[in-house]
Amino acid sequence: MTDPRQRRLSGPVAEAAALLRRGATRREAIAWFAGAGMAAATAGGILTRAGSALADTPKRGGHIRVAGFSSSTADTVDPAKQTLSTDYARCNMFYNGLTTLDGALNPQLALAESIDNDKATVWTIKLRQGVQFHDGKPLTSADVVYSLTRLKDPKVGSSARPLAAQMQDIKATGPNEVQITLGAPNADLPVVLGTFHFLIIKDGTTDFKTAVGTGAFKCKEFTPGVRSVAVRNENYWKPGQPYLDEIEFFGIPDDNARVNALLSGDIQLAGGIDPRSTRQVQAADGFAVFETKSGNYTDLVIRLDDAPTNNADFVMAMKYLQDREQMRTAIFRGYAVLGNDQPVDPTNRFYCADIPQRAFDLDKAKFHFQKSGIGSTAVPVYASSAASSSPDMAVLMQDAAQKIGLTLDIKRVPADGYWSNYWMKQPVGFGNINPRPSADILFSLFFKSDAPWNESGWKNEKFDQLLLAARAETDVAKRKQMYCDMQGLVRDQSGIGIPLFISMLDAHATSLKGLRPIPLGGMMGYNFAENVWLES
Amino acid sequence: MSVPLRATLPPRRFRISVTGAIGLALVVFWLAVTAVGPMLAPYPPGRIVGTDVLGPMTHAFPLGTDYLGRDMLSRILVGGRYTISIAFVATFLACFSACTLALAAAVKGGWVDAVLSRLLDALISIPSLLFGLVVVAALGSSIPILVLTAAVIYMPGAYRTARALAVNVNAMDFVRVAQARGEGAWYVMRAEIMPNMVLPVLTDFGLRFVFVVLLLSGLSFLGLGVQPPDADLGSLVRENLQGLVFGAPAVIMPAAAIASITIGVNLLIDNLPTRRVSRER
Amino acid sequence: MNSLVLRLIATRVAVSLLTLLIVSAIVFGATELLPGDVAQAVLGQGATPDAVTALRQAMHLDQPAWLRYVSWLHGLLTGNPGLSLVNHLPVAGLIGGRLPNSLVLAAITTAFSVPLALAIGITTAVWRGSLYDRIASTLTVSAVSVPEFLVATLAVLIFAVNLHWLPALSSRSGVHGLFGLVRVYAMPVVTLSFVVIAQMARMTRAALVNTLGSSYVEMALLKGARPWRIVLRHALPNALGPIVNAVALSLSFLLGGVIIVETIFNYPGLAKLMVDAVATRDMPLVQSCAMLFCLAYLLLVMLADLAAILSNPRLRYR
Amino acid sequence: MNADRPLVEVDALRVLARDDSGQERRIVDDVSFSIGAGEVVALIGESGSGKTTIALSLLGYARAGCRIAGGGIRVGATDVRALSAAGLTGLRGRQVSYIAQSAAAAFNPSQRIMPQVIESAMIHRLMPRRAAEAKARGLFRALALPNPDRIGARFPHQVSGGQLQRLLAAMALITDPELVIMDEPTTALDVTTQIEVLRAFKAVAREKGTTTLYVSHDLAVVAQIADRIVVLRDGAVQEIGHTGPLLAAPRHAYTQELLAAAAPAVRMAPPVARTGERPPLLRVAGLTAGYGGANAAGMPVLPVLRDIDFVIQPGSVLGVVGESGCGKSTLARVIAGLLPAARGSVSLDGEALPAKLQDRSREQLRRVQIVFQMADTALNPAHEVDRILARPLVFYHGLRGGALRRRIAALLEMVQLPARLGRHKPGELSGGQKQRVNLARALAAEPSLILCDEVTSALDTVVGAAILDLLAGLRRELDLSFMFISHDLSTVRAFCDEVMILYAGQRVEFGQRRALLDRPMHPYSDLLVSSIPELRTGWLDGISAAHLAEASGGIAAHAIELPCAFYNRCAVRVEGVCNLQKPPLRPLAKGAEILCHRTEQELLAAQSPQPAAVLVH
Repeated sequence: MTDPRQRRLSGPVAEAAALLRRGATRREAIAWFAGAGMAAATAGGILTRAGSALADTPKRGGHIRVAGFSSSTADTVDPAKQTLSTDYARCNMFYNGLTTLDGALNPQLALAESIDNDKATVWTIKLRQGVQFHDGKPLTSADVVYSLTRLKDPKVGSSARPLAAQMQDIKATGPNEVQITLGAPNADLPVVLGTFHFLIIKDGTTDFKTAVGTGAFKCKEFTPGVRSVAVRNENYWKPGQPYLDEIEFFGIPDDNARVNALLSGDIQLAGGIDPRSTRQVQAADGFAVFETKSGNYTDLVIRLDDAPTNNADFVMAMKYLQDREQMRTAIFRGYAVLGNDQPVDPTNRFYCADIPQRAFDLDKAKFHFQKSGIGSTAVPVYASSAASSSPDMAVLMQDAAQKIGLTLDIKRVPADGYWSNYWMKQPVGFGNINPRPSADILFSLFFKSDAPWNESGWKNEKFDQLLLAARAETDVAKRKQMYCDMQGLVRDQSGIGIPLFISMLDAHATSLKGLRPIPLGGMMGYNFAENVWLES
Repeated sequence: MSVPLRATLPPRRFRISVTGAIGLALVVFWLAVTAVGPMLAPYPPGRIVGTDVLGPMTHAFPLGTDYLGRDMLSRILVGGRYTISIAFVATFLACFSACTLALAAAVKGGWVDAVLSRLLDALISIPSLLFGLVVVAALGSSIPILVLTAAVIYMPGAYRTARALAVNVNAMDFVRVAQARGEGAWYVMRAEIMPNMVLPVLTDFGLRFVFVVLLLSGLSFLGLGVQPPDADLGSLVRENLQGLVFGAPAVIMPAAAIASITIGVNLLIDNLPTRRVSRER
Repeated sequence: MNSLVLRLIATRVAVSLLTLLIVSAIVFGATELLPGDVAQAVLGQGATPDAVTALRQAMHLDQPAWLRYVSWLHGLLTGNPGLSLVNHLPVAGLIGGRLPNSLVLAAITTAFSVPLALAIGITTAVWRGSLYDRIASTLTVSAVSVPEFLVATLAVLIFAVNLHWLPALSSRSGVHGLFGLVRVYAMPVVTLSFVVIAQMARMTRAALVNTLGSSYVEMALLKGARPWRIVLRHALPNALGPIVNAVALSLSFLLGGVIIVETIFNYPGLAKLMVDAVATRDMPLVQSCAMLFCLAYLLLVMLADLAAILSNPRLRYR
Repeated sequence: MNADRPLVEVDALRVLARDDSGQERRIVDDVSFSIGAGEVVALIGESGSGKTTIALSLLGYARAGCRIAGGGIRVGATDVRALSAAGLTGLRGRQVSYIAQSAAAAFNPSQRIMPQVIESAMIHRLMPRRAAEAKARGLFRALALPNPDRIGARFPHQVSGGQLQRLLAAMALITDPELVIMDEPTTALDVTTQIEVLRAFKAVAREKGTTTLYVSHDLAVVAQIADRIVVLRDGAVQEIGHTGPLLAAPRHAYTQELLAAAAPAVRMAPPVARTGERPPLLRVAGLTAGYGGANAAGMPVLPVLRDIDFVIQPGSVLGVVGESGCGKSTLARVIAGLLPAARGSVSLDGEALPAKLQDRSREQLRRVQIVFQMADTALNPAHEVDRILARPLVFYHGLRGGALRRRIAALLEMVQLPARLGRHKPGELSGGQKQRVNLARALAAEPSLILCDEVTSALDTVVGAAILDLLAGLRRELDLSFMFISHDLSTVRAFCDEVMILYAGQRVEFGQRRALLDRPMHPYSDLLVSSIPELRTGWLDGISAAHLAEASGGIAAHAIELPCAFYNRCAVRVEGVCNLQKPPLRPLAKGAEILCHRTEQELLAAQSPQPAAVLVH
């Protein structure tokens, strides 16, 4: 059966793509980049690896078995075609990108030795010297050109194609230098290059039965839907890394089975565990839960573009019906942060703490519900395990709604096909949005009137103007105020209810060290392989 | 000619054995639950009433609480109604349509038999999983569709059993008598053959009922099932599976409920006061 | 062997082939009914209409259904079921990698459950009406009425998590010796046996009770034969037909119906392959898997029928 | 062992059976008898007399639901009732062996014959396998089985019923048991087959001096074989005596009743007016039928009937006689429309009946009713008697409500059943009662012709006689015609106006009832008539060699396709004629027609006159 948690992580790539599709001006792009706190990049300075405050000293050797939450024949080691987090975790073992994103989602140099740009349009990337592919071939600009160009090919079918298409010209300007010319300025290119699909493969590779990259591990075995075995790359360019000798990686789609496999000692790291399993993990000796707080949320989606839900009072009633505290404790066991019906999570620097937290309020909900005139008509609510935990959230809302005389008719539909068949197509439903690197991206992708995934079909001119203005604003205080206003608008007027920001949870044996959260996703933003070690 | 003695102990007429009585008691109990259970539920099945999730049995929550802190007793009372009524209707539909087709195949014989048998053989060989997925995807999810899906999945198996029985009964002289009288095929099927295969068909019904009860939780997993907040008993077991580690009543109780329903049905059917079909020879 | 038996066998085989053809049409039709296609599935949340159209064309999904059916059927007959739409690997290879796993699991389960089921069926038939009969019959029904995911999970918790006797995951790689084999397969096999034993045992009992009531069994008793000789020499051979049929029906479940066991023990078998393929709308793979399950079913039922024909001396010797 | 002491002693035996309501009742009550060494004692009685139960108790065996509750059983030095389970297995097959009624059912169909025959010798470890097989072959020879060296390698279904019965005897004798129990060993056999089996049994028993308990309902058979007879009724002994005196001068009333039923009285209707103005009720002409579809020539693949012609006059009874497999039941099915004929015609009152059931009108169907042999399978066990009788009344006559109830009551009265039986299901009725319901259902249609297929064959003699009385009465009252099918000549003789004798699907003789009594006859008719055991001792031993040869000949393969089907067995056959040319239809002076190349004079010369004792006419 399809894993209910299986979801297509589009990652930062897709929203950046959308940003570019929208045709960001150079100014906008730079502003966004600056807003993300990465002014140094525009200076073309060398990005340094974030210093890690590690208490333990890494040890070398040992092998681990790791289970992700999915496994299927669609498993791939072709970076262009990754769709699932298990693909990301696997490809990160075998390949490197030109940059990588750190714990604050800032880009750090990886295969690139330096990245310079001219007006954020023409980017010159110098490659690190002495890097070898697993078969001994040295890394050259041809490999980079091939890897990036390939993403643009429709026959490859990469979901990063729209983004890659903005790289109008990718050419080698020397054996170790690549020049990328963008169709429009984008100061965010280093971030884009640090995302999952932009890993570098060997020039001319068409066969992905195995993976030949520059990564910390070599691919010893890869069987889609079964497992992969990664063995230490002795010639890895990062000195001292990786620490492990071997990683066997596979998927166990069943939540309980994954946890049980960990607790019985069959695996050392279980990716993406259910909050309900944390009690079991914590109760066991020698195992721990690894929490990554992130902007991941499951949201209530009420379409505003059609009857009967194009009714502000109905929307407001629904928002008041979300018992956030109960959802947090009952569904997520506390591994979540209260949301306020807007997508910027408290860890974000533009999070607006001044907006009053919307509480669970039956009186107000009843007031708005009666005003809406919906009456006794049952309102269908579509939920699916594809949008994680949405059926449980729906049940809680249904119970609350019943108390004010509103009948919610829950339609639980298969995870299989949910995104193409139900998401944004039903008047009331649920979505699930993965962590994004910035407020601008979130707003641009999901709330702007012409956003590709404007989930509730919300159109607000004032919001659109604010969004463009904020992108251009360099005064942080002013900018923060703009984002605050936008958060307020979304909270009060859009058709989206965001009750909680959900933490990513992994479980591991305590002998496995070195895990640090990277809010891009669980398992260190799926880049745990070269960073973890086993304590003997 | 010597006195024909039966090879098996004759059952006592109008009396039921102890095991049969246990089965009857279980079935009556669950029928009562189906009829009035939800009315007796102390809490709404979708409401979070306990602060403890997967909690133990207490005065307030006699069967503990589930993974969200909902009252298990209420959920089982409601889930029992769904499970029993859906499984019963689906199994009945499966067995009824199977018997009808089997009777037609046996009485008509020839190409009717051949075509029916081949088609149903083809149907039985298609994995129920694929079938369930296709149904959900093509027709969506509702209780009637759920019932029909379960019925169609188990119908070919019931057909095989019923056809074998019908062919045997069809060979009896009383069927020839009816045909020689000029009776139509429908009468022969309904009045002459069917009453003589009720008992073995019921036995088949019992086992198939078990399968349908279990199939429900599988289909619910695919998204074809009882809609939240309610859940069938199998799904109750599945959604609270994390509690198994702690021996939570939330997982043990619905499993025990399933077991008692299915065992009850089978004990009752296996110990029905039997009627002799013919004198032993 | 005589012409009658040969004719019966030939008819049976022909009927199976015909059924297989019907099945292929049904399977193809059913997969056509699944909404969404591989292009949508591949693109997931990011499926926009133009992206889907482009990918669809690249995958030849724009051809009419009947044309794809004919070419697929031709491919099947020539032993070339095509390439996976998702990862472009040959379907035959993907299935070939999983088939041995499924077969091994099915074979071990068969080797374990069939003798057990027969033993239960035979003993309950011999001591029918006894306390043992009632208890055993109730237990087999109980066993089948416990959801298999519960059985499997409970087994894992006890034997893997708490006792550390057995691995929580079953993988055939790196298994050495009989002991290793037992360790790896113990839990999945027992879980599956819970499901299949009940029906086999019940059918065996019913068939045996039938023959145990016959005159030749009474005759054997009056010859002074002891109970086991009566059962094994006189009753069992004559009940073989229905028993083999029940066994075949139960075993057909072991290839395609074991998805829960494959999932919980993370065993890379065919059932999981097909479920993955359905999720990703990888139709060539779905169709080939479905056909394989149908083939296995028809083959088993056909073998059972042939066994019944061949075990009947009335047909063999005229 | 004391020489005076009998080998077997049964003393005050009591057997209880649990009935449907769970009550135990006595089915054998205070039965005592003894069997001397080398003696043949017969237990005789009807269904329910407890004779099989007593016989089985000598093996320490009671069928499920029954138990031996009291009394003593001694075989030789063994106290059977004191034996443990292991002791019983040592007794069975070794000291006491058993020959069951139906050999076809008593042989395991999936095993070859030889291992089954020697199985008890193997179980009791009496001799090595080779020796046992050699001994078995010796017994096969002694029992006059064909091909004694190879018959053991065959499967039961490959051997005829009479042969199987003798093989069963070999199975019983292989261990040289002290006592052999024969339970109705020839009841399921045709009369001509019965002769050879009985003779073989008797010869072997005489030669080996085997002590035998012979269980039967047939006095005539018992008269041939038993030294003494124990008459049973309702589980109690009525009379014990030596065979000759008992038959000649039965003391007990029940024994007298049995003797009377064994030689049935003729139930003649007033002679049918043969004025010729009434057309025949049923005319069958050139009828050919069979199973398995038609071949290229339009003939059935498995032909069963060939070129049958006959008529039934209104109000008369045609008896159809023949042994199993001769096609007599098929004839009834063809007339009833259940089996379409391949060729020929069936017409009712001059109106041709369509071959297929579906093409016949409801009225045509109503006028011809069929009554099957086995009331067990002919009555739907799930329906109550009232419902069984109501259906034809509703179906044909549209009766409802009170009229329906009254008619059902009248029908039950007509077949002499109490009205309360209407609420019972067939399973709760006795065999005779079931057969009456079976008849009543046919009568409900108010037919012109009733096809009775062996309606008395499965019944006890006395019960069967009562059914015959009923039929005769109905015929008188209702002006019914019957086609009365039977393998039993005495019942045919007692009830029919005309007789047709079938052999292998061919009509060999057709004529007035006298045809069965007056010579000459068709050679097969002669064999059939003279094979009926006579109720006198010594009949079996007096059978001529020629007769015996014919009796043991067996039906030829594909006999129906031969010019004369009886050719291979016929004592008066003409080589070069009978096997090449179809015999002519030859009218005889007694008013019958036969199918034979021999002239009346030739036949008369070849046939010995019948002993007058049987001629009841």
